[in-house]
Amino acid sequence: MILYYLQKLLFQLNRDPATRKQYESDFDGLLMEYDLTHEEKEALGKPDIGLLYVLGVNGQLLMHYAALKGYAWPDYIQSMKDGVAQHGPVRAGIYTMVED
Amino acid sequence: MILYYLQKLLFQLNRDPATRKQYESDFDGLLMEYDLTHEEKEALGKPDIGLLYVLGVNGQLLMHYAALKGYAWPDYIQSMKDGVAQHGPVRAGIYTMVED
Amino acid sequence: MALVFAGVCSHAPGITGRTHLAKPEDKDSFHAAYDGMRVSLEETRPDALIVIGAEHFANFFMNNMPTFAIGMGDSYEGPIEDEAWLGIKKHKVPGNRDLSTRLIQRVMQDVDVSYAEEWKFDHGIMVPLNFLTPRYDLDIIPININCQGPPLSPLARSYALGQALRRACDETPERIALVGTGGISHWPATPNSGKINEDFDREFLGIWAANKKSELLAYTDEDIYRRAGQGGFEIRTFIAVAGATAGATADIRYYRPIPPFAVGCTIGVVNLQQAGMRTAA
Amino acid sequence: MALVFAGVCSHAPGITGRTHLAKPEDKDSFHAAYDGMRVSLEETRPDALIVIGAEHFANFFMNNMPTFAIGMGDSYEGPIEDEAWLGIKKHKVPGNRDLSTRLIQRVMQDVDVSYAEEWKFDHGIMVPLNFLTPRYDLDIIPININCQGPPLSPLARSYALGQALRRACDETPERIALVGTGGISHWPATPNSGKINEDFDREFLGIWAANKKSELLAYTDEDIYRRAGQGGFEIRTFIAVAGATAGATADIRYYRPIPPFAVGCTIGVVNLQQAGMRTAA
Ligand SMILES: [Fe+3]
Ligand SMILES: [Fe+3]
Repeated sequence: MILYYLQKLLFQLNRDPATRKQYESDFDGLLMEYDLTHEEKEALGKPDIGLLYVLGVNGQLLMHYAALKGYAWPDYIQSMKDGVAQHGPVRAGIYTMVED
Repeated sequence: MILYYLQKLLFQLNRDPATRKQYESDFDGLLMEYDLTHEEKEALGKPDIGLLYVLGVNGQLLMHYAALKGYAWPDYIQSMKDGVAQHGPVRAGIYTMVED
Repeated sequence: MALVFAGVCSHAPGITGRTHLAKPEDKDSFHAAYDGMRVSLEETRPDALIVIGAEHFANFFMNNMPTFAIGMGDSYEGPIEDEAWLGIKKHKVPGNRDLSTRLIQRVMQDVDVSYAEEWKFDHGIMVPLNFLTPRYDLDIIPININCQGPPLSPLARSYALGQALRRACDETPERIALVGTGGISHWPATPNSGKINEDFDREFLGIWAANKKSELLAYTDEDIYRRAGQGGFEIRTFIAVAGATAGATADIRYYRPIPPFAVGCTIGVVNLQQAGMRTAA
Repeated sequence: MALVFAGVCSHAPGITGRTHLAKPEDKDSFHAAYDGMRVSLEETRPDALIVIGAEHFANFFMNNMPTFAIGMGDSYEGPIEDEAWLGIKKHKVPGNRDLSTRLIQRVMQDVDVSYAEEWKFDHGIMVPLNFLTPRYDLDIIPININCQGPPLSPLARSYALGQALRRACDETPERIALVGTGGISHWPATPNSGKINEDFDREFLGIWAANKKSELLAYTDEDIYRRAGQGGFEIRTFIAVAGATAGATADIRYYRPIPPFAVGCTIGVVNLQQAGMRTAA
């Protein structure tokens, strides 16, 4: 299912201690519980914050994942810019509400 | 908090495999995660299905807990009747919407 | 297109899960009525089926209890209950995200709904689907009305939900079928389980079939609880169908109290070809 | 009693968490304006404070996304974020289940809300509380408008929510204060983070302060997104306050774009003593 489960995993990771624990101890098992594409799984694993942004993840979810992975704020912002430069414009989600 | 967390525990138990697992392996730890009264904890532990009914648990949640604890349907129904006989009328929740 | 079919039907786990407890004639006649509803529904060649139900703490809880929720998923799953207990195998149920989204956006102009991109159906939706789309080959759009955790949705807003759905259906190119499903009087999972108040049921069904809005909305929750039990709160699903079909009467094709099914078993179909209604052909 | 106080204010994690990044004069003047709002609020001796916010995936997600949600808990918790990052310590925030329930039941006659018996506040509510009830000694009733996951609430329904809240407040014996909190133009957590469109903000605040309903509701999400970013969707919280105070104008007591706070920092207070409004005394 496009984007929904990717965002759901990040939502759960942000708020649910059990998900956080499983993320640390059994990342692959956690991914199995969500209906994710290969590209989504790779973007989470690397992590490729820029690609996650391009895939449509809302920044209000993504910023917390970047912080978890040790990104300082300016690096988080730069990652999204790099992501768009590398992968093209955002593909889904709230940032595509207006077609340019 | 009256009734809410008791029902929430049963709701989670009915639908969340992780909660079910913790229920089996670490019942006391699970209870700690919910804001329950001593009476609620006792009623869950025994279990006292009739008291849970009197405390106000909705039957749509309670029937599944009774089944989990091995109650056949007629025993579940009888437990609620016994609970009212022993503990008095239902104290909270949807079954107290009308004052008799 | 428009709304091409509308009706109401009962759900209860016993209808599929405890068939052996009912008198064979009761069970057979009710199942046949359900099958007749399926035939009528299929004759209208719907592109999707909206099911207005009242779930039983399968998805929604008091941490975020929607007055009204509409599914917006590509697909759904069900039943959440044990397959053997319910007598219905687990299925992936087709949804239609695009159609759902358009309907939700239109409904939201008038009625405030929660949307749900995933949803695990309980018997409240699976029992009707078991009879109405037995091959699970029709796109389903689930709708929930809070009939479980007070404060419940006001009856007038449930009617308004139906009206908003009607406007939304009238503006979509698709042919939409609509089914409301709830018990009428019943006391599920309580010491009174199995009790049925046939007087209440026949009175309510008469008013519903005549689509008498003011009489439908005159019920109070106190009335309902005293006469029809907390299961009676599910009349909201019937009232929403009345809202979607204002101006049309309905036929009660089947009504029979069947205590082993713990509900007065009902099948009703709205005469959509009546004045102001589009034809189903 | 009635509504005794109404206003709007900004939230953003930087306002409390990154104070050192702003020019001291910017930070001090804005914090002083927030404190002035607290003084005005306290002068009206409220029994409870309704905060209409727009949370950021702390409690609500697309599995059950409410258009509108109202808290119905005895108490709440917050902030959900790291204390040091946000600059606000964790607190148990007092609620009022009884008052919430009565308000919800009244609002539900007109507007369909989800209710929530628990709620973990994020910065969207905690930043205003940090300034307005610094001792956490006033009962809070949180309300959320979906400004995050499309389909978002229509602006007209957000206005209607405010109107319904007003009717509910007018019928309760308690003295109620109401605060809406949202950014106006801002692009939080995106590559444009820190951008502020002062033209949009001043135009919008002018319309809001004059309570020009038709102009408020004339914005489209496309307009908003292009000119004010996805953070601009939070104008719904301001619009709800306008709905609750129809007929009254407001004073914009403070507006200044402060890029390190990533939002045009705003404090506005409605002149509730105007025609048709009850006095706050
Ligand atoms: Fe039901
Ligand atoms: Fe915000």
